[in-house]
Amino acid sequence: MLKLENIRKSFGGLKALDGVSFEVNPGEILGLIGPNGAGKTTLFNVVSGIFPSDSGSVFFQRKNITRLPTHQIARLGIFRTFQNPSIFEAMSVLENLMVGNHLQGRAGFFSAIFKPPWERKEEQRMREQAQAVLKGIGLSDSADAAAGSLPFGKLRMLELGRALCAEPHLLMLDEPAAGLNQRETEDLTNFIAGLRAKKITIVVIEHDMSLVMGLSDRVAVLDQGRKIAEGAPQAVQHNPAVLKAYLGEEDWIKSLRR
Amino acid sequence: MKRDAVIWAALTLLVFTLPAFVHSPYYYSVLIIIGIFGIVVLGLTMLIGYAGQISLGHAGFFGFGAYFSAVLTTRFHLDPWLAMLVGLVATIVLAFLLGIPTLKLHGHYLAMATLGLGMVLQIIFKEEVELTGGPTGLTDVPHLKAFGMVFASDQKFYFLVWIFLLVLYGLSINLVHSRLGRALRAISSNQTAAGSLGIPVNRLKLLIFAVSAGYASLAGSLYAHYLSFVNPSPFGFLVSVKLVAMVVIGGSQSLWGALLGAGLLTALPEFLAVLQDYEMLVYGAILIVMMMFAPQGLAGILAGLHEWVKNRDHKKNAQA
Amino acid sequence: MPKPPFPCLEAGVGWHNQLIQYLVTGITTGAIYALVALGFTIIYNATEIINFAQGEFVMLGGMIAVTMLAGLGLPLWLAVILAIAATMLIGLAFERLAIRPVRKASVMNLIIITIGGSILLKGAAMLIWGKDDHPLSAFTPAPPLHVFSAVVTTQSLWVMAGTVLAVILLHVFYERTITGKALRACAFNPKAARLCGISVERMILFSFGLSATLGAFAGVLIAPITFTSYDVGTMLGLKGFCAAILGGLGSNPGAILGGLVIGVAESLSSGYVSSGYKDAVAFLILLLMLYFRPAGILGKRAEKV
Amino acid sequence: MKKLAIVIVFAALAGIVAFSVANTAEKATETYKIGAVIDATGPQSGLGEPEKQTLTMLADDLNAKGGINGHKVELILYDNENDATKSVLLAKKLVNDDKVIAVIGTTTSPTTMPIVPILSEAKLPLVSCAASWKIVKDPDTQQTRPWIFKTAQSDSLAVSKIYEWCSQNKISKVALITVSNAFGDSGLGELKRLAAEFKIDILDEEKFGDQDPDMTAQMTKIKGTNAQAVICWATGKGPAIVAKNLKDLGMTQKLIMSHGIANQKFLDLAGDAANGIILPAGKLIVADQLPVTDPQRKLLIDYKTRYEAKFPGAKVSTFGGHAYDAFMILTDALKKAGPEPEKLRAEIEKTKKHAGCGGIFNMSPTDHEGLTKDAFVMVQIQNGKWELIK
Repeated sequence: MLKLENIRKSFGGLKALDGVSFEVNPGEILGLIGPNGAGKTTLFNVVSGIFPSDSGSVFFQRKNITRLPTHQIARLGIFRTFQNPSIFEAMSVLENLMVGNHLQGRAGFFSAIFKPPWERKEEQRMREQAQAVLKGIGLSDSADAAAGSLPFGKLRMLELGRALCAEPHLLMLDEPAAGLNQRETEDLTNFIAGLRAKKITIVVIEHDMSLVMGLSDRVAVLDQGRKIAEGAPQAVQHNPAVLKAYLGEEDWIKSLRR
Repeated sequence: MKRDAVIWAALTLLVFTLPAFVHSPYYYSVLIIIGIFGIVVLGLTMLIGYAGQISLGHAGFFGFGAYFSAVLTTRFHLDPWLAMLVGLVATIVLAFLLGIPTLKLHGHYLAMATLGLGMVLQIIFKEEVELTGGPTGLTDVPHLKAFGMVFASDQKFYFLVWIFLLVLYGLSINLVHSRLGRALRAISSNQTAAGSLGIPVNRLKLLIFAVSAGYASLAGSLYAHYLSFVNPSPFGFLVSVKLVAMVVIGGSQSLWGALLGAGLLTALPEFLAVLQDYEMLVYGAILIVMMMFAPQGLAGILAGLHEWVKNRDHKKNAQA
Repeated sequence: MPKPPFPCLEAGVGWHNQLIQYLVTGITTGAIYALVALGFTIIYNATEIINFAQGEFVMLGGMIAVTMLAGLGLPLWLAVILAIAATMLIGLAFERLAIRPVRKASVMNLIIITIGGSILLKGAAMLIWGKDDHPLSAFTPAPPLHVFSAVVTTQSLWVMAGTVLAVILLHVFYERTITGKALRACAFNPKAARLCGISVERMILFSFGLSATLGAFAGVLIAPITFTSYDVGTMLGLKGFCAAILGGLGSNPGAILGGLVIGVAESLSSGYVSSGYKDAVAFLILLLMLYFRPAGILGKRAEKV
Repeated sequence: MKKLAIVIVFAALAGIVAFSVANTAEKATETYKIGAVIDATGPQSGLGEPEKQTLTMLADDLNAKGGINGHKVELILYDNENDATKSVLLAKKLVNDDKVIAVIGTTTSPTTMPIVPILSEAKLPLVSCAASWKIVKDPDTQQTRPWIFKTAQSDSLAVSKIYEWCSQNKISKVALITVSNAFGDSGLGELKRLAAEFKIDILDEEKFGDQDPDMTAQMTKIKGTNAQAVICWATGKGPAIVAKNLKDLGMTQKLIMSHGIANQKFLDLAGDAANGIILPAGKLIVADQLPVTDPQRKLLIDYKTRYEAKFPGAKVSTFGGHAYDAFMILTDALKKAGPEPEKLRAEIEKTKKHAGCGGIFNMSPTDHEGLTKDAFVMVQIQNGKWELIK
C-alpha cells in the first residue's frame, strides 16, 4: 500500500534519514520505533509532504507521491496526527472535526457565498458525520466548547477524531499516547484496535512499548536515520541490533524485555 | 451563523430606519464614509481575522478601485458601473498575481511585503500624471446612476453604499460559515495541520487575499463617485494602518466587530475634532490602551459583557 | 516632452563623473537608514517585535537636541548627550508602560501597539514643538571637501563616521561585555538564557533603551542635513524597516548593508532612472528580495520566515 | 432565520416610505455666519496656520467695530487636517448644519477640489485660498464655475513672471526640481506649458518627496546639464534642502524658487544658503520697500503690524494674505449686497480695483480670480532679507 524506497533527508549537516526503505501492507498496523532522534517524525513529514525528501521515492497505491504537495497527498487518503496535538484552538470541537471533513465536501467559493440548497445539504451531512465521530471519541458533551480549552488527553482524542473524519485509507499516528496517563492510554489502545475493523491501515510511532507491541502486526525500528530491523514484534524485541541501538538507555531495554 | 444572521437583520433594520432620525447631510456623509470603510474592513477581516494573514497595503487596492473608476469615467467616458466592474476585476487579478509570491511570507515579512506593495501603488498614482492627474488628482468624476435615479444627494448615496455593504456583509457571513470559512480559520491556526487535512493552503490564502482586495476596490469606486474627486493622499501607508486598526480595534474574530471598528475610528475623529491638536495624541493612546486591555477588540468586550450578564442571571436563578 | 531614458548620456556628460557623487550621496542617506535599521534589529533580536515607533526615536533625538541648543543655549556636545539620554529614557518608559504588559500578545496586536506608540509620540512632539521644521547647524561648519569628482559635506562625514562608530561600539558591546553577551543569549534562546540566570525582562528593557539611544544618535546626526520636525520619523522609520528586512532581520551587519543598499539604490535611480520613482525602486528591490531570498542578504537561510 | 431577516427588511423598506424628509425651515438671524475650512494641521500646516489666525483676527476686529451693517459676524472655522475626505465632511457640515452664508477655504487645491461641487450644488459662494485654476474653471469645458472664487495667485501668473525675468536676464535653459505633491505638480505643469511661449528650454525635470532627507542626487544630475538656472517649485523644508545642496555642490547656476517659500520659516531653515535666491512673491513680504504710490502698500503694512501684534512671535505670510483677501472680498460684498446668496455671488463677481494682499482684484463673470501677473514682484534674498528687484 505504502512503499518507501531509499529515502534520504538531511538538515544542514545532519542526516535525519539515510536511505530508509520499507513497505506497509493494506489493513495492517505497523509500529515504528527507535530512540529519540532516529528520524521517525521526519519520515512522517516526508510521507505527508510537509518537507520533501532529498532523494528516494514514496509510492502510495503504486502512485509516486514523492513530490506532491501536502494537500494533494491528503487527497489520496493519507492523514496523520502530530507529536504535539495541532488542533485549531480558536475553533470549537465540532468545527475542528468539520475541518477534518474538508475533503468530503465540494462547495467552492461561489457556492459558499450564495449558499444554494445543495450546499446546505452538504453542510448538514458534514455536520452529522462530524457529530458521529464526536460520539465515537466520547466528546459529544464538549461539541461547542473552544478546542483550546480541552484537557491534554482529550486533545489527543480530538486530533485522532479529526483525522478519522477525513476517512483515511492510511493513518499515521505520531506518538498518540505521549503525555497520556495509564487509563487514557488503555482507552486509546482499545480505540485504535477498533479501527482495525474499519480496514484502516495504520502506521504508529510510539515510545510506549506495551502499546506498540500489543497493537502492531509488524514493527520497524529506525536508528540514526537507518532502518535496523523489521518484523514481528516478538522477533524485533530480541534483535541484537535493536538492543545495541537502545544501549545505554536502560529503561528502554527494560521496556523492550517486558 | 444564527447570531450573525440576527446581527445582519438588526443592522439592516438600523440602516433603513436611521433616515427617519437623520436630517443633516453631514451625518449622512459620516455614515457614507463609515460604510465605505466598512466594506474594505469586511474583506480585510476575512483576511486578517479568519485567514490570519496581515496586510499593510490594502489602501493601495482601495486606491486602485478608486482610480479605475475615476480614470475610466473621466478620460474614457465609460459607464460608471462598467468602470466599477472593470476596476473590480483588474484589482482581483492584480491582487492574485501579487499574492502568489507575497503570501508565501509570514509575520513581519508579510507585513513588510504588503506595505511595500501599497507604497509602490501609491507612487504609481502620484507619478503617472498623464493618466491619474498626479498629486493634484482627477476632478469631476460623474455621479452613479441607476433606474433613472442619480446618486447625487447624500441620502441616496447613503442607501447605495449601505445596500452594497449589507449585501457584501451577507455574502461574507455565508463565506465564513462555510467549508471554506472553516478551512481559512484552520489555516490561521496551523497551516501545517490544515494542509495535512487536504486544505490547499496557498490557494485559499490567495483566494481570500484577492477577495479582500476586491472588496477594497468596490469601496474605492464608491469613494471616487461619492467625492467625485480622487488624489493619491487617501491611499497611503497611514490609511492602510488605519484600516488594520479598524479591524483589530473592532475585533478581528468577527465581521460585525470589524464594522464596529470602522464606525468608531471614522466617527471618533469627528468627535475628537474639538480636541484639535490633541487628536493625534488621543488616537495613539486609544490604540495602545485598546490593545493592552482589550486585545480581542470591541467585539471581545461586548462578548465578555454578554457572558457576564448571562452568568449573573444564572446565579440569580440558582439562588432563587 | 518625452524624456530620453538617460538624459545625461545624451547630453554628452560623462555619467561616471556623477557616479561617484551618487555613491557618496547614497552612502550618506544609506548610513542614516542603517542606523535606524540597527535600532529595529536590536529590539527584534531581543523580543521578535518590530518596533514601528523606531522612527520617532530619531525624531525625538533631533528635536530635543534642537531645543537644548537653540532654546537653552547649551554647547553642542552637551545638547547631543542630553538629547540621546532623554530619548533613551523615553524608550525605556515605552517598554515598561506599553510593551512589557503585553509581551504575550499576537504579532498583529504588537504591530498596532507600536504604531499606536509612534502616533502618540508624534502627537506629543507636535504639541511640544509645533509643526515647524527646525534647523540644526552643522557640527563643524566648514566648506565641503572634494573627493575625486565628488563633493562631500562635513556633515556627511559626521554621519558616516558616526555610523561606523556606532557599529564598532555595538560590536564591542555584544562581544566583550557581560550585558552584551547576555543580550545575545536572549536573542539566541530566551528559555536557555533564563535558565542561566539572565533576566530576560531586563534585557528586553535594555534593548529598548539601546535602540532608542541609537535612534536619537541618528536623529542628531542627520538634523543638520535634513532639518527636523515632529513628522520626520515616519518615512525614516519605514525606510529603516525596509533596510532591516533587506539585510536580513536580526542581523546587525545585514542592517548596515541593507541601509546602504537602499540609500545607494535611491540615489542611483534618481540619477539614472527617475527621481519620482526612486522610492518605488527601493521598495521593488525589497519585494524582489523577499520573494527570492526572504531571509535577506545576510540572514540565516534556514531561518523560517 | 433568513425568513425573519427578509420580513424585517421589507418592514424597514416600508418604513422609509413613511419617514419624514428633512425640514429646512430657516430662521432669520441677526448674525452673519461665515464658514471656513482650513488645512490648519497636517503636512500643509505651514500654509494653513497663518490663514486660520488671520481669519480669527479679522473676524474679531470686524465685530469689535460693530460688524457688517449692524450684523455681527460669526466665523465657524474647521480644520480639515489636509485630508480631502475631511474637507468634504466639514464643508457639508457648514452648509447643512451650521447654515453658513458663504465658505472660505480651503488652503490647498487637493482639499478645495472635492468641496467645489458641494458649494456649487448648495448654491453658496466659496472663496478659496488655494492656487489651482481648476478651482474656478472646469478643466474640460473651460467654463467659469459660477459660485466659486479664489484669491491665491494662479501658478501660471508666477511662472509667467519667472519666465519674463529669465528672458530679461538672458536665461533660456533651465532645469526643474519639484516636490511630488499637488503644489509641485501644478507648478511643474505650468512651467512646462508656458516654456515654449517664453522660448525657454527645459533641460531636466527632477522630483523629490516632501519627507526626503536629501536632494543631492537630483542636484548632481542637474549639475551635469547646461542649465543656466534651476527652478525649484515646493513649499516647506524641501526648498531649503535644495538650496543647501546647491551651495554644497558648488553649483553656479541661478536658483529660482516659487512664491511657496515666501515666509520667514524658509529663511530660518536655509540660512546662508538662501542668499541670492530669486522668486516671484506677493508684495506682502516687501511691503516697506514698495514705492509710496503703490495702492497696496498701506494695507500690507497695516495687515503686517496688526497680525504680528496679535500673534507675538508669528511672522506674517503670503498665505495668511490669501485668507485676508478672501475675508475682505467676501465681507465687502456682504456689506453691499446682504446675505442673499445669489446677490452676494453677483456682488463678489463685481469686485473691481480691490486692493488686497495678493494684488489688485478685478473680478468678472468669466474671471473669478481677478489677478494678473503684476500681482507678483520679483524678489531676491540677500543676507536673510527679502529685497525687491526693481
